[in-house]
Amino acid sequence: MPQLEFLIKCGVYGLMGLGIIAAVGAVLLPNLFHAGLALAFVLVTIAGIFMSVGAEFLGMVQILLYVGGVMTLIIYTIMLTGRLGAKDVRAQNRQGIFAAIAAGFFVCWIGPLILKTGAWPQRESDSAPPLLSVEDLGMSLMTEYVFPFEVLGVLLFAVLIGAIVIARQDRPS
Amino acid sequence: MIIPLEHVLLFSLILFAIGMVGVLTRRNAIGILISIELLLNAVNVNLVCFSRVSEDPMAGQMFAFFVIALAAAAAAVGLAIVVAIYRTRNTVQTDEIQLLKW
Amino acid sequence: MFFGLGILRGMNITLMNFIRSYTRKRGSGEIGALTTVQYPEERLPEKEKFRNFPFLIYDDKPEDLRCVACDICAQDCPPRCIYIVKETDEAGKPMKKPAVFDIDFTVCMNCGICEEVCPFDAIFMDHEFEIADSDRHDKLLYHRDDLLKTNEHFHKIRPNDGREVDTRLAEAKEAKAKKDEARKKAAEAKAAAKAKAEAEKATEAKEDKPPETEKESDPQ
Amino acid sequence: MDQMFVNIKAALVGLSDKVFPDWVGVLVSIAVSIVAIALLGPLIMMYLTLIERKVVARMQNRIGPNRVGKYGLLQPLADGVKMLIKEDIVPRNADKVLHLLAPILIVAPALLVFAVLPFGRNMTAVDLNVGILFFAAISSIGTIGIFMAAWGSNNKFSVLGGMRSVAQMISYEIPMVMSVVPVLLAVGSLSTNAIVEAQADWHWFVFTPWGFLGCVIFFLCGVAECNRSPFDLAEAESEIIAGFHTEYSGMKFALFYMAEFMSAFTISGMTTTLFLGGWQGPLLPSWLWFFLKTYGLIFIMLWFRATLPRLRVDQLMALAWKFLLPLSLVNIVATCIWHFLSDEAFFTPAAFLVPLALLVFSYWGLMKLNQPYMPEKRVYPLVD
Amino acid sequence: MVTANLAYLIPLFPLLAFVINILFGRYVKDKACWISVGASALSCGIAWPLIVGVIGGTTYHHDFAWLALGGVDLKFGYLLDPLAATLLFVVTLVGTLIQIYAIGYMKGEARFSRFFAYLSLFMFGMLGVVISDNFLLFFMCWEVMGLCSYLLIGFYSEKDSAANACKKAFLTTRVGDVGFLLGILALFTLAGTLSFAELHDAVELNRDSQLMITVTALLLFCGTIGKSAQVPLHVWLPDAMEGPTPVSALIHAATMVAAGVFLVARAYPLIEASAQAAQVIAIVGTVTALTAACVALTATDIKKVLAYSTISQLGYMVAAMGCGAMVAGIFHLMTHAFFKALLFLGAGSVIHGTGTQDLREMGGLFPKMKSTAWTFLIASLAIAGVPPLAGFWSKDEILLAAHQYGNLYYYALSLTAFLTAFYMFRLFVLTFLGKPRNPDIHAHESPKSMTGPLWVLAVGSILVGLPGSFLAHNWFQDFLNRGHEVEHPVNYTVMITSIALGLAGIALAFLLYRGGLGMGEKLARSLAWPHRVSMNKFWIDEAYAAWLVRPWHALARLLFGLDAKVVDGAVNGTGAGTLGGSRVSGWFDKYIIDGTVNFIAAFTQFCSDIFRLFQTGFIQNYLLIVFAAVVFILYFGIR
Repeated sequence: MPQLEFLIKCGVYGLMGLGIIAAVGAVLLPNLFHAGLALAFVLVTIAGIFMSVGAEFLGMVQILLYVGGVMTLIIYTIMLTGRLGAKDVRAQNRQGIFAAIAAGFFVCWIGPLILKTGAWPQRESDSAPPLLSVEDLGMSLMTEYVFPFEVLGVLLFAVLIGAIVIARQDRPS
Repeated sequence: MIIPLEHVLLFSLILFAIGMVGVLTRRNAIGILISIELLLNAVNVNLVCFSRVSEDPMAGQMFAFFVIALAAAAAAVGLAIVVAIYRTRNTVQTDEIQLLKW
Repeated sequence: MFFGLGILRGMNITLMNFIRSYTRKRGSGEIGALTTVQYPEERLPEKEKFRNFPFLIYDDKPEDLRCVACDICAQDCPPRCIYIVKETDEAGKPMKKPAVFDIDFTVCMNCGICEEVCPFDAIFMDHEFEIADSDRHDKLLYHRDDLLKTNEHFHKIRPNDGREVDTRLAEAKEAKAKKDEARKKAAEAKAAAKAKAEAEKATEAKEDKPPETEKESDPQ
Repeated sequence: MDQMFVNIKAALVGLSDKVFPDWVGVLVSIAVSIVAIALLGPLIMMYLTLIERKVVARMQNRIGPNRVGKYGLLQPLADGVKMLIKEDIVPRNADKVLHLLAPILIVAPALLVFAVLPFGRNMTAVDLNVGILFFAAISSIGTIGIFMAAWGSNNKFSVLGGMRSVAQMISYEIPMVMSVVPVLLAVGSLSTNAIVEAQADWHWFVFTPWGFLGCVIFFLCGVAECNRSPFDLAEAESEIIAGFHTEYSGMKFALFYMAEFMSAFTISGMTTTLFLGGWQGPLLPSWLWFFLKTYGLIFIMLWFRATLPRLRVDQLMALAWKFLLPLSLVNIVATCIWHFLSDEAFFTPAAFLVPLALLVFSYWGLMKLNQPYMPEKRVYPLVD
Repeated sequence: MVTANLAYLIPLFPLLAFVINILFGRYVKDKACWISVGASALSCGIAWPLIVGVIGGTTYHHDFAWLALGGVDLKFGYLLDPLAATLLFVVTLVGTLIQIYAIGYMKGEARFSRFFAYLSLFMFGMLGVVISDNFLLFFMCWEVMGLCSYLLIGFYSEKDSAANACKKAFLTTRVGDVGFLLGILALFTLAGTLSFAELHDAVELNRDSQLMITVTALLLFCGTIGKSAQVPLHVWLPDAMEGPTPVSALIHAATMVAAGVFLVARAYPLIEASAQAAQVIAIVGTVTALTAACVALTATDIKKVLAYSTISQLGYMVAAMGCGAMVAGIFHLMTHAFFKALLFLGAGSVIHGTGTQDLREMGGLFPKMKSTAWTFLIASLAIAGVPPLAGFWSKDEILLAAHQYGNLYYYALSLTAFLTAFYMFRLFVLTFLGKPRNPDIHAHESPKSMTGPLWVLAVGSILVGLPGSFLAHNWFQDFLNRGHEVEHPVNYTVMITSIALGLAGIALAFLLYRGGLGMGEKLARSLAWPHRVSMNKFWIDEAYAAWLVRPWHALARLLFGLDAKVVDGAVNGTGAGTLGGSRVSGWFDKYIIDGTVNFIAAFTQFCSDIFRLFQTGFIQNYLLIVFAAVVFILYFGIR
């Protein structure tokens, strides 16, 4: 089914293109809410890419955590801090040019470098590697990576409390 | 792999560059945070793609999983701080928050 | 007793309602029976005391309507939606009949005050509410002729009130009749008495010129 | 009868194979499922509105719409036409982009979830093996839509309403996901098909103690998730006007309405797949069973709407965080106990009673803990 | 009942009294006298039975190891032999009597309790000396006595003369004590032991090292010269009269000065072993006796006369020791203690009564102070050597020994005896007989508490001589020489000449002074030169002042000058040097080191001014720099 392959390829490239456009939007849009939404879109495209690569669980987790959680946080903060669309406020500061130069140099140098090196650790057999099922992920999470998992739990707990304490309104003086 | 690895790496590189530009140029703290999320996602893409190609597929995805969790944690604390700053300084423009003592 | 039981009991009621709405006959008044009245097709019997816009009542001919254009109802109408002009006979003297009697139904709020204050039981609240029309300004400004309704209609829509009003009118008539006779008699008696008095006065004038002061005032 | 729709689809694919090259067949099959869902969604939504009005009416001793069409059957069409006719007002300096995008972003997730629902035996549009996670992820996207609607309409009340409903959705998302975990434990896979197959021959999870409790929690959270009945604080008329979709009218408002009803359907559908055995059923065709059970749950939703008064904001939050979440966590524990006690046989008594006891005790305990603070009775010495 | 080991208590009771009086002086106040008297009475109570024991023949000796000094461990303890017994008898009796007398005399004094405290401390010292059984303990108690004499002489410390006198007494006795200490050390090296009992055998052992023995003996004798006021070091005793009279009586008549003689007695085996030492002692004793007697002739102060008489009598005892008659010396010590104490107490009651000490103002006191006069007369007769009294027997023994030793000594001592009799009765006549020369003095007899002890001492003076006389077959001499038998030759010629000399002296005195001072002044004018010599005390004090004090001062001034110029000079010099050095290093520090530091500071200031521009405060600038740096480093690194 080469045609299907072709279609999917177009889909993925399309996703990437959209992602980049959305990323540029997220960075440049003056109105922060739009920037947030652009970011949301980028996240969804990246979730799509994950799925295309076969990491469905990760894609779903990405959507659930990022779009559901982080985006909500960002939008809440935007709402709390207000003063978004004020026209007079410059969205970008003055060092745009330098940043662009540095980033540009970075891309122009590493990009071709990536293309030149062909020696990616190609798999010996071109057979598609076994798709990671959710069960494998679960098992490894609980066996091999159990320590970081637990530490992550503790960290998130600390962050939970920290965020509340930092942002609380009625700061007990 | 549906698409060759190089292309995905290029995509993540570009994404990373855009994020970097965003972090460097954005005046609004939340804008910076958004750009940082971009950076992290770019890295995630890299991780997942390489995991797809390497012998031990588990490591990459697991790493990406933890990056997502930690990014969420970082965003939470960062935004809490932004809110706290806004409440005391009444602004979130980074170039207005430069005095250590206020 | 148990968290949530109250909710279940409440929901049970609504469920019963739902079920009974099918099992019990509509309109039967039992618990759970449907109560809707498909309005245009079915109608609820009107209640006697229901009042809508007012109407003028006449006994047998539209001309001799009870209203004597005394303008009391116009005065008392809160939104003042009644407009009365007296009829003048050929000599220009106002008669006891309204030439123009307009009620603006868009303004009238069917309070029924005009019915209460009308001394002559000339105006009553009708039951007719389907008077929707296409034009608000002209069509809903009812003139005298539009308002006229027979006493039978009154009896039809409000039997008790009708009977009560008629009996009262009848008694009033008899009382008036009796009063007329009494007044006639009184008039004659007074005339006779007056004649006698003049005779006596003629006699008294000659005898005494008493010095006492006038005592009683002559009651009117 | 059972595989009717599947055969139809196969026929269509066969038709396309005759005409086009083989790969087009795949596209066609995808297209067919998409068209089916695209039609099914709005249809369900329309007739749900009618069903809702009829059922709620019946519960209030009145008939409900019966003027339009034979028994009011054409009422949804009338509503639809009305919505189309209505003028679509956009507030003056509102954020046009957001205002436009918001309804789309709310309806899209509602529709997407249809892909995962197993309508019947091998009638699932897309058999993802992360089905449930897909459901959770997509339903979390809805919050962004609400944010956009709230912020886009440039109206203080809608922002407040938006904030409230987002808070509500987030608060109820967690217990919902937690209440699904027991089913995943029991089945061992995230895919909806696997879950339904696991509930074959009356092995419905609802009959197990934790299953029943999980179903109740999941259903309650689902109801809260789509802002309906007792939890419809955000758009309640008596509260802040109509919540985040105050400034919407016409077709955009219809979309909101559609999203709400579709998510009602999907929640019920998901509940049936998870707890009520999906399309498992003795006689009738599988899809019919699915629809029957789903509409049964929808009836319950409507039933809620007809009876229960609206929850206050703090009660709403308290219920989620202080009652449902702990209960679902205990439920997970109960499932584990059930899992280890029941040696393969589904209905072993011990496996049934111990978790039941645990759950009843925790239910009673949480009830006690959440007892509202009753100030002690004031004594007026001077009076008596 | 009183066992030997109570002997330790004898000195300890006065010590206890001293502690009580000194510590609780304020509370005890005028009751302090009874504590001291009581303590000495208790000592007597313990001592006399022991004395009887010693008379009975036993010798109590007990010692304990006090200090382990190298191989030898020094033993301390008490030794009660006939010699110690006699001294013990004298000291306890006379001490108690004088303390009773002092109650009356000192009544009303300011520091009453402290006076009796010092007296008790002195009694402790004296008793310690008497019963000690080795030289070191002897030396310690000897020093305590020196201290007490200093404290008591300087009792009226507000008077300058008293303060100078006590210092003079202390220093001169100190000179003697140094010799004494050297003597102890020499003895220790010579004999290896300090104990009296072993002394005799140790000397026998080292009889060959004659020089060493002589040196040790003479060094020990220095202690006696200082303490018993022999010729070179006798100057402090006349000035010691500044102290109250009971002090003079107790310390400068009976006990302390006698301690020197007791020391010679204890060290007698050494003296016997070396003839030269004995000769030196004899010469010193005789010279002292003679010179003191001459000076006493012209003294006008009643207490000065008695002081010089004490010095001459001590000279007598030392001469006796030198002449080989240790027994005679001790016998004369005992008798002298009695009548000299009586003379002093008599003088004290006279001063107490008249208020003055100058003979020229007294006169005619006999009718007013009957008992004092009579006791004074008895004592004068005793000291003059009139036969039945104690003085005659003891002086006779000494003259006998002197006669045997060498005629020169005999003639000198006889002359001294004549002079003694003369100045005693000059004193007696001037104070008691004739007419009172000063009209405003109203003499009155002293109270009973003072006259009582006078009469007891008078009886003592009469009786104490008898045990040593030939009437009692020289019992005393045998008692003392218990170890070895000695015959007692009686030389009548010596006896008769001494009696004659005594009576002659008395008669001459009556003749000269019966009419008051007139005859005396005439004689003085005629014998101008010798009178002046005697009056000025042979100018010894002036000699000392000239030959000792002034050179010492000169030396002191020299050293002071030396110190001022050399030492201070050196210190100031180094100070100036360091100042100069510090100025240089200061300059170096200021310009060189500070210079560099400031330069560095200025330089960093300069550089940081440049870098300050980077510190904009915008976090994104920093981020940009970091990112750019990373990129460039990577680029150059990996390329």
